[in-house]
Amino acid sequence: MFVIKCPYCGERDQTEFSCHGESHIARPENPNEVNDKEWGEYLFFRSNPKGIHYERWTHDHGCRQWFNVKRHTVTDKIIQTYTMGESKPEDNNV
Amino acid sequence: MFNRNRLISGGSIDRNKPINFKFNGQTFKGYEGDTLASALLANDVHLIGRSFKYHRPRGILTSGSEEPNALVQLNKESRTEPNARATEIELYEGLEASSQNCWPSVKYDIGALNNLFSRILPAGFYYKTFMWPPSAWMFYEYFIRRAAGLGEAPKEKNPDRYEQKFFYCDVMVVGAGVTGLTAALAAARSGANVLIVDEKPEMGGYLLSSKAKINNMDAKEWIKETLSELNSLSNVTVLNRTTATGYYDYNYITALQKVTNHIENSNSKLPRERFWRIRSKEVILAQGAFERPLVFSGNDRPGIMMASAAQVFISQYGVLPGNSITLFTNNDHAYTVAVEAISKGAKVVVIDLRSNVSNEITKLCEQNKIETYNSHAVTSTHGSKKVNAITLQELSNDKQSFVGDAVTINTDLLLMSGGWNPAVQLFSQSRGKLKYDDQISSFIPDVLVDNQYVIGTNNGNFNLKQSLIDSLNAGISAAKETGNKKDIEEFISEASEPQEFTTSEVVPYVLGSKPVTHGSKHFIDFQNDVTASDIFLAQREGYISVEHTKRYTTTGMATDQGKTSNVNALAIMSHIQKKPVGEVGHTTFRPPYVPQTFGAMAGRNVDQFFDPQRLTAVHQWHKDNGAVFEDVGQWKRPYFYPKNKENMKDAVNRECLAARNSVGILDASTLGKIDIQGPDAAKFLNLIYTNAWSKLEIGACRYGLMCNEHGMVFDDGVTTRIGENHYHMTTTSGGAARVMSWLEEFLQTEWLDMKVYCTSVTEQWTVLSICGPKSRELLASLTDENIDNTNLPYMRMRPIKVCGIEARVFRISFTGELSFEINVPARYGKFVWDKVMEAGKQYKITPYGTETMHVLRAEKGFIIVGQDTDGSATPSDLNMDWIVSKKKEDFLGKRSFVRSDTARENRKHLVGLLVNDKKTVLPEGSHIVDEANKKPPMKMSGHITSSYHSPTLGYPIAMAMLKNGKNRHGEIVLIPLMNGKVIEATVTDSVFYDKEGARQND
Amino acid sequence: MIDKIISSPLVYKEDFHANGVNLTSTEFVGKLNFRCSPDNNIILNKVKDITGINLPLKAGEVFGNNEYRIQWLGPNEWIIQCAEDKKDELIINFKSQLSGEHFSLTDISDYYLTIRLSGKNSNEILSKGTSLDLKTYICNKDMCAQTYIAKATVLIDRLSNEPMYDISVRWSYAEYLWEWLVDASYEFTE
Amino acid sequence: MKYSLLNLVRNSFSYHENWQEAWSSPELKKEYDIIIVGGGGHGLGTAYYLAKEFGLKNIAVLEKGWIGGGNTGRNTTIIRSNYLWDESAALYNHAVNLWEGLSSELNYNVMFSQRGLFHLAHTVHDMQEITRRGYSNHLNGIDAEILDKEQVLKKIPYINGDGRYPIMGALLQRRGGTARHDAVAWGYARAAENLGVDIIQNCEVKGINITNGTVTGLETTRGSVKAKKVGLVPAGHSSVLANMAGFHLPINSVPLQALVSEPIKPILDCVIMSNAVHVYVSQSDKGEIVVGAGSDAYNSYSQRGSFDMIEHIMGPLVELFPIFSRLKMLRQWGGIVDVTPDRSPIIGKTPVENLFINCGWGTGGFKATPGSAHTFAETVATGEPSKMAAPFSIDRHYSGALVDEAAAAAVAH
Repeated sequence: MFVIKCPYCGERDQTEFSCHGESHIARPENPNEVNDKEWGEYLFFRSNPKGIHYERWTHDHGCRQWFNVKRHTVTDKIIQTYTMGESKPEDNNV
Repeated sequence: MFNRNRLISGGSIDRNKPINFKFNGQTFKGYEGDTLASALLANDVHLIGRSFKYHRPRGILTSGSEEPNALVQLNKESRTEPNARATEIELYEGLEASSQNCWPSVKYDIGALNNLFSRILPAGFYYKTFMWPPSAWMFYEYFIRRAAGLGEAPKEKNPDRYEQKFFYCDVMVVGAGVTGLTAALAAARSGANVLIVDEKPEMGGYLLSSKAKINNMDAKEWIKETLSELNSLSNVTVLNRTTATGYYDYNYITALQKVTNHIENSNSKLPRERFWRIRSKEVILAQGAFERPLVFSGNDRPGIMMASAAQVFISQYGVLPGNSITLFTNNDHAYTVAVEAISKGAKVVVIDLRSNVSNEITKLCEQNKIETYNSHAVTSTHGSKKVNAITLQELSNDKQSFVGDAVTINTDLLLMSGGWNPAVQLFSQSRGKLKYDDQISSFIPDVLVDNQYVIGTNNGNFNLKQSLIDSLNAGISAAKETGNKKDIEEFISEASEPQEFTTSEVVPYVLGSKPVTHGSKHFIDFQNDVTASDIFLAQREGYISVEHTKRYTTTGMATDQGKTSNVNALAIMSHIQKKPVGEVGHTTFRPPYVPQTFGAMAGRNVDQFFDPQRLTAVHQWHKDNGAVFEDVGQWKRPYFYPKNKENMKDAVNRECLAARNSVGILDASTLGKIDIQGPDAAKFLNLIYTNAWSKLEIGACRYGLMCNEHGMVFDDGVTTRIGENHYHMTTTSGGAARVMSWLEEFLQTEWLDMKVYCTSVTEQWTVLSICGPKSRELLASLTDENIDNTNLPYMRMRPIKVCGIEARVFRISFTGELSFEINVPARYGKFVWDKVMEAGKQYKITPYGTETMHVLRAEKGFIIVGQDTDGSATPSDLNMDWIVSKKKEDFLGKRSFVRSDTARENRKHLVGLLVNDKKTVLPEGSHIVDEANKKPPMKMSGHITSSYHSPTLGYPIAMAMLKNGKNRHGEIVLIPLMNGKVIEATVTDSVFYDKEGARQND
Repeated sequence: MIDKIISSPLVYKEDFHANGVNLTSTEFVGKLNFRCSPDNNIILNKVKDITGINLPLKAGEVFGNNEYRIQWLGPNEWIIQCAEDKKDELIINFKSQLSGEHFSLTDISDYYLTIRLSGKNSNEILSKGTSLDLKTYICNKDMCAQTYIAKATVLIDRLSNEPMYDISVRWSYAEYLWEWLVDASYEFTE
Repeated sequence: MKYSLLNLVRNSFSYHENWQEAWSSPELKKEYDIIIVGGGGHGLGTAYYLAKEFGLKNIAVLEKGWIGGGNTGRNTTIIRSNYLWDESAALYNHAVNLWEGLSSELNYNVMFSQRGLFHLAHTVHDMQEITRRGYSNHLNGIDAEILDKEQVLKKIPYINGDGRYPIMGALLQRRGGTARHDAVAWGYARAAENLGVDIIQNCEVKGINITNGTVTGLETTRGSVKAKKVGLVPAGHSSVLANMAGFHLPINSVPLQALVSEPIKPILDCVIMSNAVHVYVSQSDKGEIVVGAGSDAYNSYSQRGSFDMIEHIMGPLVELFPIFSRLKMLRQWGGIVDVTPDRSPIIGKTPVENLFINCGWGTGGFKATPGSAHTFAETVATGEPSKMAAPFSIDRHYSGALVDEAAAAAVAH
């Protein structure tokens, strides 16, 4: 079970959080202009990598904030946590 | 009742405290400090139970938690526990235990017939047979199931309590042998917060039973001193009887502490066990090692025991388990027990597999008059319920054949030692990587995980002094890592054991009188009855990966999870596959380290605390007034209020009619409520709901439908504009948390610039919904305000005082009747409810529950999200195109409506159904067919989502999702029931009552 | 009169005492959920003007004076506690003084009920149900944290350096949490 | 050599030294007509049916580790076919039909035990859900019985009917039950090899060779290999292989855990599932209580989940069976499951010509093994989705034609 560093509250047990899948999936600016395939990709298709994964978590039993986590999906090591506004960090640290 | 095998003195038992206990119905005596195993051995009881498959007699193999054989059924009735290890059960007055897996008794067991047929029951035999006739497996299985299993589950509820505890520390030390104690003391003196746990009641580990010296003191003395210092330090927590069971990511360790289950605890307020969830910054593993059995023919009889176990029984419990002892070994260390046993008056013969033993050992044997046979093997053992003799024979130089004649000697205890396996189970669970070490012929830690240390024999280091110095350094270093840098003195100067463990070659199996594959019983996994020949068979049949061998033969899958068997199995595989053990690999070690009680992990999360019951402010009233409750999520909601032994149907009938004809009252407090504020609130609602929100006046209410991004309806409710930038949203009771999280998701991740804040206010308000033609009259009597249709029209909210309490009153209706939802702060909820009930007496005000609510709304054709929808319906499917804005550029779900399948014409649509016989209430969930066959299969075209007898209309009504239903009004469809009957119904509009809405609008 | 009008699940609970564990329910006070951007200095200053205390900006901080107590809930969320009879005035004050600014102020005085836990075994009880590291969080007075106890989400506010906590829990979970705390104290009962 | 009691007895006279390998360890050839990637039950079964039903030769199954080492050997072995939607029901029921003859067909005892499977209902909503599913099953020709509380209590001794969420009823599928998971992989492997299929273990695919949009072969840890057609059946690693072939899938790989107790004498003679109380439990022939825990919501390839999920299953288990409180957990483990948005599998073509995929079985793949393998074999053999596979295309995620088994169990109101 992870220790997750909430960017707002500090290190807390994983059981205070929940994960909501891949992050940095932007909703199309104008959904009406994308075709069914592009819309389907936005809704459902994910990179699901064996390696570095960027994902969104919420601190449900804490500050209720959403934030990003950069984690390795084989070692399960969390490399970094960062707030929603921040840009995606590089894929370097493995 | 005297203890035949008890020594006159010695051991940590309290000879002033004799204890009576029962085993298999017979009463025995032991002492405080005994384990069940030591007490039975003291009484010369060796036959404890029967093995899993062949039902062979089995005794006590070890003295610890790795015991595979001596499992017993402990205690009786509600406190009985199957598969308890006799080696771990501390004796207490009145203890009762019995043998398992045998009938009628452990001595004469019918199941032992399996042993006779063992020749046709090799590993995996069941995969090859029981296939004829094809349907007969369950017949065979019946008998197999009854033969399998070990002990029995209790048949009554557990009367004991379990506690759980989260614990944080800087340094956790697992194992309180001398290395663990050293590390803990070093870390503690350095200033760290330290936790040290050990599974035994008495800390000190194996050296409690030895003649080792530390700092020129007896090891026992040193242990005592060290423990007393640790116990005195406020930054140290010392837990005995506590087993670290699981080692998970980020140094999360679970541990199970026996609090009272080593004593009779029926009157204790303390729990039986306490389950610790530990998060430690640094972890030091000091779990020691397990002695490895030797694989020889007939190595499983009662009276055959690990050499180290005998050492423990003699030294710690003052029990000499045999008088004419044979020690079978391949290493020096095991000679310790020979010396010890001789000093207690036993006769000892040593059979050493090695051709050459050191001069030191030779001298030791001469000094102690130990008879030795070097380069000899035990080729078979004798005795039916207990070993009484063994046959030995000299091995050739290459150990591949025998020289000389077989000799049979009498013995009443055969000890074996095949070397030592570090206890790497926890380490491996932590994702640490192992490597095979040729020196000790076993696996040792190789790559450690973060913030972890492994010390002593646990790390494959069998030199006592070096181990202790490593431990000291580990303790200091771990403390430093956590920021505790106090300099401390090195406190280990000298340490030595009489016989150090040096090296041992793992012996795949010992030559026996019969070839190992020819029906010889060279046991590897004692409990599961896996023999060396089973491993041979698995290799022959292609099950050569370690996992295949394990799963095919079941070796290592017994309750000791391979602690005694794994390395030996791998050695045989290595021998057959002709490659080094390290290349054969090893199976994955999985938690828990020892079996862990379900109840302890469940903790308090059962019975009344299984899940919170969410209760409204009026709950007690509902209870007092006989409500039957319905579980809606975690909420308890009144389902209906039966009066005078009414059944549900009658109660609902009465409640419905009261609401339609006079006035009914519903506790609607469970509805989700969200306070939305900010200049962009309207813009936000426009994106969240399918309809338009820009032009809603202050004080006006509007119904809204929420879709997910797939375009499917997922919640609904009424939202009211409270002020300029202020809205009050309601959601379904079950969907409140989901909606709140949905709103926050988009505000926090997608529309970061939007100026909106959402705050849950569900419990702030108690909501009393009064409905029916008399509801206005009733409310008017409780307020000074004018609430006529002009001042408080339909779909409007007004803040007024009700019963003197500031309230928000909403004219909204889910029943189709004139209706007022009175919202008051929860603290006044009960008060206002009582007042309304009192004032309502003259109108025969009737409380109604969720079922009546469902009927009333169904008469009006209102949907219930989650009942009439299932996550696959769009607003259009529900005939709710009217609520989907055509003008808005965007809202959540919109884009998905135009996908090819979602835009399809002939999707399933919501319709009403009226049964043609005017009396059958269709089962909710039954399906509609266009053509009914005599028997299934039949092609389905929809299903009934809601179905009730309508008390208002006097006949049944139903709602259904029907393929192309929009275009089928007036058609007759068929509903086949389970009993074969087929019901006819006519497709209609889904609004059955007051289509114009005159009643609610009035 | 007032007693008959006001009720809650905790009103029916008698104070509970065991060895080193005391549970009491506290009276209703005014509780306002306040949300704004922590970067909006105008709001921060006004809050200080109105209440006399700063909005705490660090995780888990609680600031208070004789009249108000402000608990940090998140980076843009606080609870402002005041006397019940000062609440309406405070709301009016906020709304008038902060008009034009983006904030939200919501009365949640009844949303939460508060259980007070005190006594030397308080941490022992808490550690049975919360994964919070009590050596790092809420380890001194005027520190708070949102977390869970068993299956209820809670806000724990430490009132003194001796173990004394106000545990705020949603109204509908209050009965559950109270009973849970009582049951968790069983081993400390006489 | 045929497996039978007679041969078992006969071989006992020669100390079982004459049994042959159940499957061998051949070298990887340079070229195959069809390569199946993934040596679990679904992959081995696909190869078996390709050889048996479609008479195809020159087939290989590549397995990165040991056969059956993925989800085939890590599940709770539950088998049932009482799915809601017609498309799922057809597929899973096809599987159950095949399960019923599988031991005989493969001449390997997979111990399919139709001990009956109960879906418990604890709320009004649950009752509506099981009724809807029961009726749907019934009309689809799948056995379904809707039981009331008394019937449930009578059939399941020691169950607690009056807990926090009292039992209101259950949906019973008598044909449901369990099977011996390892035996399924081993039985298919042995039968496939008898039909000439090469089973290559310890052979990991590192690349997929594609020319002009058509698959031509694979790069593996045992060298390059050409193939006319490739079928991917790599549960847990579907996205990894799809990424090699240059496309994404609507899949997240998440941990799913399970556990067993120490073995005890028979006490539970059926399979119990409860959505409201979150329990999946049965007792194995060995006597272990087998319990399925939930899946974590985060992506992971580590074959372990958070301990929290194990703890979370314990309350429900003891709540439903208070007599289990003193039993002990012997072993817990995890697998990686590929979860699709609608919890239904993906079977069919990929954007690459002659490259087919069978994945996304989520937490429910084991029960489907023979049906999945059979329908996928037809798809690979003919080059077009079989009738049963057709609704489970990747394209449904663009058109919106989901087969939403997850949504159907939705809870609200």
